[in-house]
Amino acid sequence: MTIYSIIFYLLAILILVTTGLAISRRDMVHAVVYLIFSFFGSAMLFYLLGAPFLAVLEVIIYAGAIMVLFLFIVMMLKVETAGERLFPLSQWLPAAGCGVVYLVLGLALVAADPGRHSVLITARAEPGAFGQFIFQKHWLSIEIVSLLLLVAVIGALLLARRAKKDPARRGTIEGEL
Amino acid sequence: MEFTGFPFLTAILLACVAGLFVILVIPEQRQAQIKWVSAVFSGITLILSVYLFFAYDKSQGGLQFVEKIPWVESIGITYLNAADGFNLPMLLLTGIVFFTGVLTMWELDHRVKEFFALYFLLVTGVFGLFMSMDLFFIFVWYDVSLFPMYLLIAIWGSTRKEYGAMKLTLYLLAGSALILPAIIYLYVQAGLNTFDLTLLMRPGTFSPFEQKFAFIFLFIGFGILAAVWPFHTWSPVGHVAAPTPVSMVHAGVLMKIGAFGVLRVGIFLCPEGWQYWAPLMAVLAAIGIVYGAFVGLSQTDLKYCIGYSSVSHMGIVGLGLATVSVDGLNGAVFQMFAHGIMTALFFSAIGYIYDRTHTKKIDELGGLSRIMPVASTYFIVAALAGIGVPCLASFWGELMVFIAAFKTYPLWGTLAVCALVVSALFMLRVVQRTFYGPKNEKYAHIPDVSFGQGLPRMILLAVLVIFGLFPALMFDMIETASIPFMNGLP
Amino acid sequence: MITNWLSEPSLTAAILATLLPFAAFILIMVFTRKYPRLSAGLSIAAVGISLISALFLLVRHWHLQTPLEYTGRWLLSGDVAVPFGYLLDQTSLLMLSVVATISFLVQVYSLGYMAGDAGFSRYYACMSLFAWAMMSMTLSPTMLQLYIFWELVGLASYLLIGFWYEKFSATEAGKKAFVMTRFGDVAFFLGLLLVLVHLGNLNVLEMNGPQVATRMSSTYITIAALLIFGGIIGKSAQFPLLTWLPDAMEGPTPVSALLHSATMVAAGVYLFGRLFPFFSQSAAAMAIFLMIGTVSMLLASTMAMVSRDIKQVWAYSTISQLGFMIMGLAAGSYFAGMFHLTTHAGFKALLFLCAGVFIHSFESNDMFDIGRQGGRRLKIPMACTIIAAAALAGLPPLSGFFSKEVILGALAELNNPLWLAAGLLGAFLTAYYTFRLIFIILFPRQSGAESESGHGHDHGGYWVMGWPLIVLAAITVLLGFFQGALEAFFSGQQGIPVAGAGHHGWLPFAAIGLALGGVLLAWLEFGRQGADQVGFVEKIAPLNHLFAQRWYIDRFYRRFMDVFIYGVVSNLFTRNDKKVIDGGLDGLSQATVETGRLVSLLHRGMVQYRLLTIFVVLVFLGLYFFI
Amino acid sequence: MIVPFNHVLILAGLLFLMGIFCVVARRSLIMILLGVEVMLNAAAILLVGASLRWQNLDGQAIVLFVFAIAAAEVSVGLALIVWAYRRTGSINPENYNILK
Repeated sequence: MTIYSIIFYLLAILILVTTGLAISRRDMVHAVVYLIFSFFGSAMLFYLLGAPFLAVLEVIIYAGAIMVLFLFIVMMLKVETAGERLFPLSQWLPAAGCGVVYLVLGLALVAADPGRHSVLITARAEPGAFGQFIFQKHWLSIEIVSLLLLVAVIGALLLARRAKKDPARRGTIEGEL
Repeated sequence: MEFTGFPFLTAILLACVAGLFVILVIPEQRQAQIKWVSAVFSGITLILSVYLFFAYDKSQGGLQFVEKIPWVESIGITYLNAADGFNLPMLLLTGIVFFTGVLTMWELDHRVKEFFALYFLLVTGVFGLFMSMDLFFIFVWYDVSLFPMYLLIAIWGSTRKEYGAMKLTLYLLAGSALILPAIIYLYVQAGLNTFDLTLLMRPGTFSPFEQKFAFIFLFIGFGILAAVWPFHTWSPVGHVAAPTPVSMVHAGVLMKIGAFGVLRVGIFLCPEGWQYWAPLMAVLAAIGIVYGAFVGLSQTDLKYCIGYSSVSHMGIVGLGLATVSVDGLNGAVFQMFAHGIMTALFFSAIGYIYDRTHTKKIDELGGLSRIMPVASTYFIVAALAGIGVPCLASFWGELMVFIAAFKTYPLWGTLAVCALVVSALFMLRVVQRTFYGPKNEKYAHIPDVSFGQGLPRMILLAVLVIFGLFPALMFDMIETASIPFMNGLP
Repeated sequence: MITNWLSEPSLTAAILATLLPFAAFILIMVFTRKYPRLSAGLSIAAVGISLISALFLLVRHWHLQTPLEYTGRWLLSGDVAVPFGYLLDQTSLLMLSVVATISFLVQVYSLGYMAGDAGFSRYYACMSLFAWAMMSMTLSPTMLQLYIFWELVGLASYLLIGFWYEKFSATEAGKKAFVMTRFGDVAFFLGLLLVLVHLGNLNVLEMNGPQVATRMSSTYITIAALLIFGGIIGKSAQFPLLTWLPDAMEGPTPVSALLHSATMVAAGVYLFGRLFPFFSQSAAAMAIFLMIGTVSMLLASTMAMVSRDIKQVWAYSTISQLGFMIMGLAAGSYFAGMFHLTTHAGFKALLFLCAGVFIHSFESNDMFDIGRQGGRRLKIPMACTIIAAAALAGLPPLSGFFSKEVILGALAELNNPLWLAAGLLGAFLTAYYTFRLIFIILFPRQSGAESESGHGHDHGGYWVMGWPLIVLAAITVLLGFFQGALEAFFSGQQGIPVAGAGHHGWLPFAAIGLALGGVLLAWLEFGRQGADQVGFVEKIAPLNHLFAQRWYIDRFYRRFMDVFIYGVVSNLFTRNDKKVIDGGLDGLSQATVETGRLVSLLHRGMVQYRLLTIFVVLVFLGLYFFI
Repeated sequence: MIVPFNHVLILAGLLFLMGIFCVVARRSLIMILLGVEVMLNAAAILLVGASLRWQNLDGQAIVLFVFAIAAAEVSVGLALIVWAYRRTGSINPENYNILK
């Protein structure tokens, strides 16, 4: 067992525990904060697995942008969740059932994998080389993704804009807010 | 196109359809007019079917009055009607029951127009099925005759009518769900690109395995309609729920469609499958005969009693078909005819009683013979026919079936014969409780059947007696089909 | 085919004899139901012509050598042919004459007896139906035709027993009669089927011919004979199906006279005679028949000893005498059985018709009651009853004496003396119960109502009812002297062993002695001055009870019906229908609905369920592609 | 030498399971979206691991696209949630069944 593997297991435990805590919080602010920790763990795992650039991106985009966005929305909507049951029976029972089946199947698949004992060796994709690779080989995809992001931005803006034309609807929405 | 002479068979169908349209055109308020139109058009079908019955050339045999029009040539669907010794008795039966059913319903005043329209549609399907020689049309007519049934029972019925109608429809659709795959299977396996029965039934078209496979589907599918045990429970419920003429058509004709379908499609196309499965058919039929009689013993509703007796009697038809012999086929077809007339008479008589007393419970009736001697006579004669008293039509069918069954399956034949005691006990019990006993003051005011009301029952009774005294009329006819068919078997 | 039937007088007569009553039946049912007198006229005219035809046939063929057979096709299906026709030989001609005579007399008698009844036309219609069926049955050339009319005779019996259908007991008795005989008939039918399968047809002459033994193994012959005998047991009310006949007395008395004593129940014996050569091929079967006949005879005699109902007594005695005939036939003497059948028809019909007059006059079936009300004042019926009773008891020189003598002679021929002893015991018991009844009516103890003089004479129908009695009484007295003639008549019959006239000089004396002993015992207990009119059997309570309850046979059947048929089988099947078959199918449809409901949970519009479904599907897709 | 590859697989699988559980079992649109993020993250981990195992940069490239799509999805998704919340006053998915 090398130091890397110890780090891997520690990170794995960190990720799983924080995620587990995140999904079981009643207060969504807590959940988001726990998830940020989970993403930090993931970022370190990426670094360990030889993707420093992605590790940085993970921190910036996931832990930074996305989670903050969540936090922002959670705080903005001020949803009362105190009184509800966290996991209603009609929902967690099928989820757990499917989860168990998935787990069994997944483990069986992993165990059946012929190359399961091939051990990962340390390697590293330098950001410069990675960037070059991306723009040489996947430039078209990059363009498409950028287009997608643009659409997302426009869409988000459109959705967030209040409909002013329809007074009746506005009335209801304002009444609700 | 191919016609041999005037298309009588199509004329029967057209009479039904024309009647249907004329009824649809008449305004709803003119009830008497609707009834007269129904009587006239059903009378035309009756006359045509009687004419066909006697015009058929028995010395020549085979298919006669053939009408053939190719319809969808790409997949070989042909409008093909023909008459032979098997379907002429059935056509005659349908004609009689149809006409008498219309007359029986003369006093209807609730939604008359819809009733007769649906009734005509139902009978169109029945006639079509009996005369068609094309697999595709047989299936279509089969379904045409099923759907009006649901409405007829659910709207004009009595005693849990929705339940009865639903049960009946579901059962029969289950039957047709079994028939359709079998028909398609046979169509594909034959590879002749035709639904024409006369081409498909040539020996060697299907391998023995294909025949065995398809036959069991066809047997169960059509058998459900013939109330083969243990698929019979829809029939008593349906009988009880249905209005009088629908009960008549239902028990009198519709159940015959099942048996006829087994004969026409199952046995004609898959003779080897028939021989292979015959022991099973015999067992089911024998159980049905005994079982129906015993269950009938402990019923309290008049119509339920008759319903279970139908199960028992249709068991006799099944037993006849299972014997794989000329006698068995003759007996079975004759029994179909006789049972049709008999149950029609039963339900017609019950209909009269029910309309007047508003009850079908045996315990609440009693002593009716003194009040309405003629009406009770009709019922009692039907009951005697049900017992199998000689010189009434159903005796001969039973006799032939029992003789054939005893030769082929001594054990089941004996069992079926023993059921005669039970059926006698059960019929006489019904007769005794309903008609005998002290005069029932509650119903003392009810008039007896008048001549006009009695007319349909008289016709049925006369048919029962005529074919009881001269069974050869019918047997000679059936033999023209059954003997060549049995001789043609491998 | 029946062609040129006019040129054949025998055939014409046979057709007339059988078909006219049928025509009368149809005419009455369809047209003349509203006119009772016309109906009665039609029916009597038809049966009168039948009688003339029958007598014509009997006289014409008195010296018949070979049986005459006329057949036409009734039905042909595959290899089963049902011919319709007539077979004229000694057996059928004699039976036809008996049936026609009694039918005619009884129908005339009924004019008085049934006068004013609401169902007068219906009565005559049924009587015609019976006459038609019975005569056609008698002349049947094949067993299938015989079976058909056998059933029709049963139908007529059912309709006539339940004639007064407003009485529950009458309809119950009719039902019982039909179902019990049906029970026997099913065995009969199966026996016929067995013969048919082996022999190929059911021609009576062929069944009686020698070729049967070559085509059927002896085991099958025995089985077939036993099964056919089942029909005889049912129709002739032999043990164990004997209890319907006493109940059948619920019908009008002329009906009892005609159907349930003289002719219809004798049809069983007639069938035995008809197939006598066939039956005698199986010794084992004959032994069983003998046993059944004996048991029935003795059982019925004991029942008759304690009954108070006059018709019941005669009904029991009918069973007993039928058993006696069967004993005679089974003992191997064809003539004995048929001769007793003939004489019995005469005197038993007479007894019933007399009883009918009593019942008609006093409106009571109870013999004590009849005696008290002055039964002996009705001179003609009383005298006729005594004559017939003496014949029944076997006192010379009446017909019953001769025929019984022949049977006892046949029994004496058997190796085992037990049968003869049983026969003699039967003779004794018969004399005892017969004269018990006579003495009770003749010597009533408290004759309170006797002052009403001429009670019966003011009934209008008295003379109409009277003269058939006289005719029958004459027959009863005279028939015995024709024994020789009849024996000669039957000697022409083929295939029938000539009765070995055993010489038992002591036998007539023993029989007369026992009969007189019976009469004497009855006199001591019922007749003499100061007798307490309580029989020795009635003093022993358990025995009395046993006999009065018909040896509990009826009780057993009732319980069997209630417990087994209704309680177990019918109930079980009904439950099976409701619970298992219907329940199963309802369960199936319920399950379909439930499945639908479960599936519909996924379609509640919940985003999460859809996601779950997507997930599951993706997992399976992944599995599919991965493996 | 880090760990056998299947350990990465197991980690990713467990994480994915948690994500799906969150998506299905929670009654809040925001948590559902959160669950989706967890699942995406699990996929990203697996892709990076696979990229290391086969020494192929394509895996990492796809992770990059995953991030981009995640960002787009979250922005649009959250906007939708806000919009829906304004219309109905609730973020409970049970209330969004008017299509039923």
